[in-house]
Amino acid sequence: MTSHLPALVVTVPLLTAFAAFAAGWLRPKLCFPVGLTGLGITAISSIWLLAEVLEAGTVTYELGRWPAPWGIVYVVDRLNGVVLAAISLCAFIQWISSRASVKSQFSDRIGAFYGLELLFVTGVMGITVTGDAFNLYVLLEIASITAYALIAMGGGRAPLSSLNYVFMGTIGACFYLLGVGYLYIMTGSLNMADLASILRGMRSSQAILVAFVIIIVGVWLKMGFFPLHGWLPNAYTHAPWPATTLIAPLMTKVMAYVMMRLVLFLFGPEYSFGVLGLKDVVVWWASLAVVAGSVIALSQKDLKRMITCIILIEIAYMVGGTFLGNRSGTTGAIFHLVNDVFMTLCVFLAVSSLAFRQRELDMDTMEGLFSEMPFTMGALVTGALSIVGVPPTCGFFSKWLLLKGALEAGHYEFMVALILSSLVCLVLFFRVFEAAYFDHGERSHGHHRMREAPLGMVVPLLVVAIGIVALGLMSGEVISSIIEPALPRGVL
Amino acid sequence: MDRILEVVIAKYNYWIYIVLMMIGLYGVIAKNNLVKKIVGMSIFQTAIILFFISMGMKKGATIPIIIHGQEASVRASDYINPLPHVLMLTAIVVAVSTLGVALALAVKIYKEFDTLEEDEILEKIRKS
Amino acid sequence: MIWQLDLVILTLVVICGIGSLMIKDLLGAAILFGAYSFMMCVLWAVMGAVDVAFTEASVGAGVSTVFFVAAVFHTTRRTKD
Amino acid sequence: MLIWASGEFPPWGDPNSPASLHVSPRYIEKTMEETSVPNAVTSVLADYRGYDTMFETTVIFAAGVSCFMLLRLFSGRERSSHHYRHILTGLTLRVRRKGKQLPELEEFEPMDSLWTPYDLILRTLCRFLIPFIQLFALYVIAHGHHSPGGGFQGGVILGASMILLAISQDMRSALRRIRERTLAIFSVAGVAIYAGTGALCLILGSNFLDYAALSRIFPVDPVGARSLGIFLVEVGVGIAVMATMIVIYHNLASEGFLDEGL
Repeated sequence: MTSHLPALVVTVPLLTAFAAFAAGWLRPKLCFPVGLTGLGITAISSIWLLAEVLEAGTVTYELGRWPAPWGIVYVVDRLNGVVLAAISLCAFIQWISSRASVKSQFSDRIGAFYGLELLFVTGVMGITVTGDAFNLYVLLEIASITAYALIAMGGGRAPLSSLNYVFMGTIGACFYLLGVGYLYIMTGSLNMADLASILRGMRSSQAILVAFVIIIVGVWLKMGFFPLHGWLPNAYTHAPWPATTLIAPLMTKVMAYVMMRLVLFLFGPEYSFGVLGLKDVVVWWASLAVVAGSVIALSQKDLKRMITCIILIEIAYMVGGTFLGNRSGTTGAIFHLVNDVFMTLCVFLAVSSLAFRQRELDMDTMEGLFSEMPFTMGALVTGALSIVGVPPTCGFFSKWLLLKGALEAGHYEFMVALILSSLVCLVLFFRVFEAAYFDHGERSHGHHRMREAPLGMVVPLLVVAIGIVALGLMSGEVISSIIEPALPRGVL
Repeated sequence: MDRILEVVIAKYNYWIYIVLMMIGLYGVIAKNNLVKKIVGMSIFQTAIILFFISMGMKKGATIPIIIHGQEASVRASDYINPLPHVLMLTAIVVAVSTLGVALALAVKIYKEFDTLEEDEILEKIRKS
Repeated sequence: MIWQLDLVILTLVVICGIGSLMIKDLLGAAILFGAYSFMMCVLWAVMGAVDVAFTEASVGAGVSTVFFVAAVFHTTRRTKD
Repeated sequence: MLIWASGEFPPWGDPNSPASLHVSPRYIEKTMEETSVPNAVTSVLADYRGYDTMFETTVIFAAGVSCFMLLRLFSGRERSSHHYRHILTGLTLRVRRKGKQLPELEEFEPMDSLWTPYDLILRTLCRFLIPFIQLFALYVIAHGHHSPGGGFQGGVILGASMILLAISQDMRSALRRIRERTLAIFSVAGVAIYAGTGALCLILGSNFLDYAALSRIFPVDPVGARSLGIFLVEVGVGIAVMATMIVIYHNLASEGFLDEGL
């Protein structure tokens, strides 16, 4: 059975999605447990897969038993093994915690909603695990189409934001597809490993250069990297909570993973960093994006919008870290990706359970929340400290690595941007905590005391918060045993 | 002159697809009406499909269905490359799915705001 | 494969594409988009991609035009550009 | 930039370009030997790159579910606008109203859920056409091994025939033929046939989607089993695509009320 694990991590959520959708028509009560089982199996098998990879090295799975350049293969190495485990755990935790809000918001179309969520998970898992450039496009479209629909379920402006996302996302995916076409016409292959070995001999080709640029721009468009981020804050802000908590931690991170996969493995570090000379430009640009993201985040009043803007900053960290092109910078970027899945999940879940009790999320309505919802706020503090980068949490270690990488590469502007944005995050969250901690006693009489969020939301939240701290404490082992060996040899 | 013509004949397919792509991109970015934007998006996608199909083309080859009775001696150069066709079948399906979702969103937006012009919608949002 | 014929169809494709973006009536745009898809399908059939052409004829020229018309019918034909 | 890059491309239609030399010859030369399907596009689509196709079907399924979720309205909410038809000229007017009834006029008739178009020629012609279209669609699905076509195209045509029924008559009679619930089950079942075939191969001890494993339960040799697997998969795709197309159309054309069509 262990040899089939790479297929299982994708097909189990897929089959569960069909089961959940059918259950929505026949017996709506069954949707939740069906999905829970499916995601549970997925999480277990992806962790098992990671253990397998750590023990035996890269695992390759030939779908339909066709060998590599002809058929589609799944390749799991350390890099996507760890990303897979993070994604599946995140989806599992989110599934448990979103139960109550899904039930209250989508009672008449619960099967469709759960089916789409599971399909989304299938899409992102597939993107992570696949070793075929075109298969990645198809899975990308699955993840995107489900994300469009899930986002558009929010009221008011949500359909418009979602349609904007449709346009931007389609253009991004088409750019990616076009780049793959350029690669195909020059090499005749679609398999990533095969492509990488052929491209090694084609360093000076213009068409490959154009393909590289188009693909990276397409992926950035999907990631919401700074000048191309227009769709992101609106889409995530207006989406309904159960959708945001699933999409926000996963979608952009997976695209960041795709960028790393392409830059580090498909084109190879020598090409991406060496031949082009684009490296320094991109790092400068990422520093600019970090600063711009901080400014955008500072100008927000709404809590949900603020935390979506923080995603912009995190994405810019990852782009910058990857393109620093040295060992600690790249390690930092990968570790930050894994951390960021959990950090974002923690913050979004915490805010969503605040929102579950209280519709309006302005700074003014947050007074006295610490005494009313201590566990939720505790988790929010943990997540926020991790985003700011305070030592026992995992965010600190990845930021430290990024800083070290920037210092080694001589990119002082990236260091400045990093420290500046950490301060900005501190200010942002401190504003929230100040409002929430001090009970001014001048509350309007309409403001009744709030209860702690339901148990189904608090427990997953606490698990994530503890996980963040634990990941921080174990960061040494994680980095040295998983992430460092994952890097290709070309990264110095 | 002959040389230029040769280059044009060899490459015009690749140029036309770029023209179509630019038309589509213009439609998505510059148009104000949402349905027009969706049309632009579809044109953009079709242009890329055209690019893939033209690169699978081989001169002097026939469609990639093996002729009956010749199964024993199949030469690859006699048949057009089937792989881009397969990829593009998938891409067409993706395009029509995106189109369906986008149109559903447009209908939903119209129900909400009573207009399909983007500037009017933004105006209405600002007022409320 | 006759390249003159190819060129004519390509020109028609471009004209239909521009037309469907320029026309000031959404129903017209939908119909022109159908024509565009059909031209595209002819082009692909000429290039030997019969399966793709078949799909495009049924999907692009058939079903997606119907989707467009249905959506336009339930929204509005008016457009400013 | 794009034009600059195209300067390096092999000329159009060149049989010796890397795109047609590296991977694809094997597809063409081995398709008969390995899958016994002469249409190389079908064999690559459903077998060599069958995994792509499974997700392609899933994309279409996701789009159907999305349209359903975005537009479907269950409660008996009042429609925001109603259509009236001028009897003499055949013009259709749309009247917006909020709860008020329009005065009953002689020359206008309301196009509500009971209204049916009565163009005799159109109705009869479509009645005649639809069975033939459906027959052709089934042929396309079944004959995809030897000629252009296959599950997807056949499914679209089959779906289009039902859409034609909904257009030419009215949506209610189309919905009487296939209920919404049936459509939903069909679309799930279609994709599940595909994924289930793959999973069956997994259970039979081979890799996912390795149709050769089917020879263990069906009395055919491995190559024939691949052909059979391709056929099974095509049928699944056809069913899923048909149901999904109809679902999308119904939801788009009736704003989610599923009562009147175009």
